[in-house]
Amino acid sequence: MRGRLVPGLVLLAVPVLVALLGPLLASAFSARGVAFGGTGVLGGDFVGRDVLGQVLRGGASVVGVAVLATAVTYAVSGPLALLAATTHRRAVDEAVMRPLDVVVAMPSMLLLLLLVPIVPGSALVVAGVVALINLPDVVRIVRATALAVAAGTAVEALRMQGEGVVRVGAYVLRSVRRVVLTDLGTRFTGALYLVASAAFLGVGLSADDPNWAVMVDANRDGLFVNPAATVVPALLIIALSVGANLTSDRLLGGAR
Amino acid sequence: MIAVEGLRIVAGSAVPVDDVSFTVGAGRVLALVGESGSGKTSTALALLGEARPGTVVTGSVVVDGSVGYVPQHPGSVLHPVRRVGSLLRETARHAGVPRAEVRAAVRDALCRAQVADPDELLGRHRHQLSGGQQQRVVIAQALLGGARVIVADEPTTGQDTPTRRRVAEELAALVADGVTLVLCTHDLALVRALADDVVVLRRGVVVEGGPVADVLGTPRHEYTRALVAAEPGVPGVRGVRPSPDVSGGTRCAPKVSGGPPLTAGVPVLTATDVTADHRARGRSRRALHGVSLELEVGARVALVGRSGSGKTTLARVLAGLHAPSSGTVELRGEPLAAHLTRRRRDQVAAVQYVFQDARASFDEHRPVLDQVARTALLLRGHADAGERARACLARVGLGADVVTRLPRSLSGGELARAALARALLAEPEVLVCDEVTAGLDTLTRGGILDLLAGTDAGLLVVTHDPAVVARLAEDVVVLDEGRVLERGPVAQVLADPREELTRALLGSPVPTPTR
Amino acid sequence: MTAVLPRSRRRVLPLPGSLGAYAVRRLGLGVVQVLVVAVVVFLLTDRLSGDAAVVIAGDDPDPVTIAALRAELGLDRPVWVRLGEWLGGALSGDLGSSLVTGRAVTAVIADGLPVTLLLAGLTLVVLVPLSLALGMLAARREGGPADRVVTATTIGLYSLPEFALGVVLVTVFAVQLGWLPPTGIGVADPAVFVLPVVVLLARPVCSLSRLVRAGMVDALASDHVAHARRVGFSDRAVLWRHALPGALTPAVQQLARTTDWLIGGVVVVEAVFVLPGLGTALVDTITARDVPVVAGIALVLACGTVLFNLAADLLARLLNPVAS
Amino acid sequence: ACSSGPAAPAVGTPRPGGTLRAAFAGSGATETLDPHTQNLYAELARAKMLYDKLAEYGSDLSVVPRLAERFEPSADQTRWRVPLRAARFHDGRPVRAADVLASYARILGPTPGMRGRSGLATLDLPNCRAIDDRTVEFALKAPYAEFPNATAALGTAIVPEGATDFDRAPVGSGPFRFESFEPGRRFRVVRNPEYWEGAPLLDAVELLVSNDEAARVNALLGRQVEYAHDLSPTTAAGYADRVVVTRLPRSSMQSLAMKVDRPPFDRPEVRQAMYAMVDREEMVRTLLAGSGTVGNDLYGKGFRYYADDIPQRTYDPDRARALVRAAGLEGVRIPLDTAAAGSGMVEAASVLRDQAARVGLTLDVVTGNASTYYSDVRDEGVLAVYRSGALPIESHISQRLLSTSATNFTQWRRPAFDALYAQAQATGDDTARTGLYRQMQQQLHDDGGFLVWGFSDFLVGSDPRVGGIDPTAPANTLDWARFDRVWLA
Ligand SMILES: Nc1ncnc2c1ncn2[C@@H]1O[C@H](COP(=O)(O)OP(=O)(O)OP(=O)(O)O)[C@@H](O)[C@H]1O
Ligand SMILES: Nc1ncnc2c1ncn2[C@@H]1O[C@H](COP(=O)(O)OP(=O)(O)OP(=O)(O)O)[C@@H](O)[C@H]1O
Ligand SMILES: [Mg+2]
Ligand SMILES: [Mg+2]
Ligand code: NI
Repeated sequence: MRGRLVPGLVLLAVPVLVALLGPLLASAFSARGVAFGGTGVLGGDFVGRDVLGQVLRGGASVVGVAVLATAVTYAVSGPLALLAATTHRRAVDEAVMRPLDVVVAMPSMLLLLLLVPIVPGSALVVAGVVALINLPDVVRIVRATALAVAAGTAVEALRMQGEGVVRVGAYVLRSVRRVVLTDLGTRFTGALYLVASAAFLGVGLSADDPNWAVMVDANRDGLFVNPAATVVPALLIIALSVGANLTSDRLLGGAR
Repeated sequence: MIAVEGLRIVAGSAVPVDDVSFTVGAGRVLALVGESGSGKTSTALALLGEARPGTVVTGSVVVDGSVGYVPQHPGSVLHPVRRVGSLLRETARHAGVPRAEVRAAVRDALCRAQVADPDELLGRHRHQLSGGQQQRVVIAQALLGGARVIVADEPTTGQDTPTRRRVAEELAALVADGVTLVLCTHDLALVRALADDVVVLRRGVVVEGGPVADVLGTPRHEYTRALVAAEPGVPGVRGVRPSPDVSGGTRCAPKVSGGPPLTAGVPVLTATDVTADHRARGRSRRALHGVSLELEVGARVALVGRSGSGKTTLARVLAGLHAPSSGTVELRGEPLAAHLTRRRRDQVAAVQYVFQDARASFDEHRPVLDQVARTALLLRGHADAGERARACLARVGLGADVVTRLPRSLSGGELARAALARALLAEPEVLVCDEVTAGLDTLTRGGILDLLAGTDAGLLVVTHDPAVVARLAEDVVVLDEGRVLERGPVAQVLADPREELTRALLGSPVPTPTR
Repeated sequence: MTAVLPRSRRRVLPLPGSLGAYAVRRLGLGVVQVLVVAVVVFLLTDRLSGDAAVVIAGDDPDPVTIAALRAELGLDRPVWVRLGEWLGGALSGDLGSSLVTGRAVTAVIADGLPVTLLLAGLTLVVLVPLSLALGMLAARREGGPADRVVTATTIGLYSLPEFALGVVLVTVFAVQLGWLPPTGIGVADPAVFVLPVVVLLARPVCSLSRLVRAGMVDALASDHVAHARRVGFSDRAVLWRHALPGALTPAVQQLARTTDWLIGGVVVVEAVFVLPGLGTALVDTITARDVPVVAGIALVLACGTVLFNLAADLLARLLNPVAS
Repeated sequence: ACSSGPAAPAVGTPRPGGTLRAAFAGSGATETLDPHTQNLYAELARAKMLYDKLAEYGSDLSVVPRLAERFEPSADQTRWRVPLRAARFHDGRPVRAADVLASYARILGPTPGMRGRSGLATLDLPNCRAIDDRTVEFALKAPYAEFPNATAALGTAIVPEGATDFDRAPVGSGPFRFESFEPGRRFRVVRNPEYWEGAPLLDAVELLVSNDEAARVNALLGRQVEYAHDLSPTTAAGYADRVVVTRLPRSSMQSLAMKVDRPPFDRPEVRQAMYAMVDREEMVRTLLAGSGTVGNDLYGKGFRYYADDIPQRTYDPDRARALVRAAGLEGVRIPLDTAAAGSGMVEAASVLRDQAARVGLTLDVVTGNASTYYSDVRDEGVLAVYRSGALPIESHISQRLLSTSATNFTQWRRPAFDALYAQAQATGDDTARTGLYRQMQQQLHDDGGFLVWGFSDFLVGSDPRVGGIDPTAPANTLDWARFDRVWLA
């Protein structure tokens, strides 16, 4: 089991280390050359900055936004979903679910296009909007999955013992952990995706910001002149999300 | 034909099954008997080539032909999403029944499994079946499967007396057709009626084995003798093991101090004109039609009825797990909320319920002891909840080595007892027990009944077992199709049942020998 | 005297809790949802910086011109007046007309809808079987090579945003190999849709197949599947008929969101492949602050989303009888 | 700078026939064919095929008469007599003086969004008259020596009197006749055999729309179009071997607009610091990938009246640093507005920020909303990235640099400067006027608000079979996107 953990962890470690330590080393790589030219190891980006420097600087914000957005999504929607699933009052369930239905019916791209420009260029706003977009989805998935467990005998027995919302919720959450963790993994990937898509649509982070997701968009015109400027950040993003998902799979597999 | 040689199952430091060997010839019936936790289910699983998680099986097991299995806990093996009918039809088709005859075959199998209204049941999901109905559906599935070897683990625990007898007859008919049967059971009457040979297990070791007549007729081993002696209907003899001490030690349910004086004749729990409905296929089915019930302080009432008559439904209404469509439930004159979550903590503690499916009522991720102890902490605020839980579990016969494990590594009977201990720790005024003794061997059952008899709590005991009624109850209520058919003091009802059904239910627990 | 309803009258409505009653209730709710979405979108678009007048003025933002434009377009009136007017029209089936071109909003929608529907439809047709197959393949042996390959590929594809994936595919299959048309510029060749659909699939296939996998792994470890194996059902039957039905709940919930992903994806894919659908229209009209058109398109999209959600919820109830 | 790379056109001599497909950026569903309200290059190109103006800009932005035979001013520059060429609309009617007056009346009328209005605003419409069918006489409210500029400006096409249905049945006098139009998708015209300047070579032109530059290139590479407008220098470099790239020189001015009426740019020494701080060579090298030239803080390099004798400003970081320090601006954060409103604008801000940092100036890049950017920065903010297409220098001044200008992005309001402009417009003599423009430009160069760091070329990609693309015409001028001169080999 141990050995199987390694590929995922390595994939995860590379981007995370680059993101964490990169900013410390980045100042060494700030020469400016010709667009997509230059002398750096990885060449220049669309404004001639050293791609290596940008890569080293650009991890923190990507990882930060994705982690933050995913964390906020789950911090809000997890409890809501569990509440809706375990409550015995229909009114509570409705009070949670119906307002979300409105957000659900709202095309998420539209939310991105309309809400992000309110404070242009703010990573926090992007994270917030990404969280908002994911919120109803997560609530629905977790609630639906938890409903069957919540209606089960074990939960009745917990109630019979006088257990409160917290323990009942914890039990239900634990029973649906695989789905939740899987969803969490894809949400994380989805957050990366949304940051990049926002850049493509011209909202959110400025093309100028060091951010892997944004780099993929900003440098794609130079794909044939300096492939490294697009490919390296793209590979780092892929490594990050594939690594995170493989590792969580493996941890779950080991737990059973 | 089955040949087991040197079967040994190791679970960490424990050895649930050690050096078990036996053979069963084709078309013969072997019964595995023994007290709860003696290794019956473990052995049965080994016959299927399976092992519980965390256990290692060694030794040789040879089984000729396909094996059909009736598990001890039928609820969890039925599909949670698909309807009963679809499952059974698929089984029939798989067994090679021609398309045109599938429906008929399924009907037939359900009838043989004693399902009264097969057509109604076919459209149900598993959670819409009563405990006994689930068991019979699983039996029907085994019948349909057409296996030449059937391993049946406690196939009759959840059934009422007449049904049990007829299920036994069906199994006998199967054997007559040449099917080999391995029966795990605590029901010695069933063993006598059905089995050719018997193997007696104790703590995973074979203590004795041989033809039924020899072993049960003239038991050589002390343990077997005790098992036989503790059989209901043979009064006066107790197990060789000291039965759980009822008078001294830590009492699971001491008198509630500070409450109103407990005088007999004062109603604690009153249910008035309770009707309850279930929904199936978008339609509403009435399970209880205006049932009224009054439980006095310290009273011990047995609730009997055919499988599916609404016993569990009534029990769940009282416990606040099922909202009645009309009618009220009152505790000491104070109306109780229909739903548990809206009852006050002391009310929850006062009315406790032991679930029919003990295994399903535990959180599979936490050790049994931790779960059981929570009751004492939450409902009674005892700081020493862990200690109390340990003591109470010991009194139902569960040692520290057993209860510190996860639920999945406990046997069916062990879990049932743990569930009982969990409810007792709430020191309830009224304890509603749903078939707590159904999965227990004669010896263990005796101890548990003594324990129950010794509590101060008012008891409402749901059971199919006439011996339990006779031994424990003062009053009996007979339920039929959601209506109270008859009620009265046990002695009177037993002596002179007014209704035919009552006679059948409370009649001889021993199935008439069929072979 | 109390009038007693004739017995039959009481039974007209489906029983509360039945599938039919649920659907009716949800449809009613859906109408409200759609209207709320339209209103929110109207207001949000309106409060974006600038307005249609400013956009029309472009790089020659003469204040006098802008003021005149505003007056002409009625943008000098308070937003709720315009909203009220638009809503009134919308409720009577008239979605108004574009601020910029004066074209009827319904005409703009009718122009874009076919392309978008075609894209979404094609994607859905491939999506469901593909994600089921991948999810089940991965779940068969948890942690096995197939599992890891499927996980790595689907996640990898999903980590690449649509535009990047589109660029790669176009470069390889259209520009270098010349097998497929690179863009939809001015062509009516069905081959135009191949690459966009592949790109559109990347995202939902990943989430769906991952959730199918998660559900399947749990289901395969459950007692009822173990029992189905004992009964001797074939591997296929166990997988499809016993494990799958109980494993689908989370995936169905996610499937309910497909319309939403598709809308998101379509916006990008239409831009990359130059397919003039609703997504492109949406981005263009937001850019142009063309509030009535944006709200009109949002209305259509919300209708799609609501209907699809409803269908998925009905399916979810079938798959989760305990909870319903 | 003309065609580059090995894929030089092998097109031979002009040859009639064929359909040219051209890809332009557009604005999708909000596009219109109304020639008087247009904004986008795609719309201009379409209008050019369908309509004529009285005049167009030549490649040096001087006026080239088109429907006008010539422009004859009165001595005081307030009355202009314009004889018209013998031309016919597509429906066969002749182009008459009444049509010209009706078109201008429409532009100056109440319909909002008329692009040509600011240029034509000096027309005293009630006093203009048709002398005969082929001669117009314009009356102006003030002397305006460069009145012909206004008749060549954007959105001044001549439409038939009474025309209303521009989107479905547009009728003009241009080289092509309308066939079909789907906004945001496709526009198709066919040859007008009776065009006054001679029939075009092509049978038909299809103008297709794609906002994504990569898609336009891909379409070109995939042979879905033969002409792709507005490529990035990077793409041009990447595909130099597969497509023909034509560089339309100096098509846009790249600059920074400093608001001279507010701190910190109200102080001339701060503007001096800015002039010295910018490394123009680096900007051109990195941002324009060589497709452009450095600027000298003056608009219109290579255009008529451009003061190319004013010495070129050079990069002087030391002087800049000293000035910044002296002005006490070290550590002060100055917001720099930008938006993706034109290609390279966001990038420019990024490079400028870095260059400013080298001299101790801190610029905070604020990326705003593209579609409303110009209106957002017109009166707000202090420093903005600014880009402008080709216009005559006179128009640039009158629209952006007079006290009365509606879009004065630098808030440059100097009565002396205004007076020079008025004087120039009242001067009929070309040399004298050239001198006045020289003086105005000297003032702007000394301490104006525009920091013009460069001029970028417009890149057009085309299939090697396409001939006749003029490599000297900046975008917006007569010979740009002139499909009546193009042929397919
Ligand atoms: N993983 C394990 N670790 C330790 N002990 C185990 C494990 N699994 C089972 N046991 C023990 O093995 C014994 C045999 O269990 P088994 O289920 O076979 O009993 P049984 O005879 O079927 O009892 P019952 O009649 O109560 O169902 C039990 O005491 C149980 O606690
Ligand atoms: N959730 C449900 N939906 C529909 N019908 C149900 C549901 N639960 C129980 N029933 C039906 O209601 C009737 C009463 O069930 P109940 O569980 O009370 O029976 P019981 O007397 O406890 O039977 P057993 O002895 O088999 O446990 C049965 O016919 C059963 O099939
Ligand atoms: Mg057992
Ligand atoms: Mg029951
Ligand atoms: Ni409940």
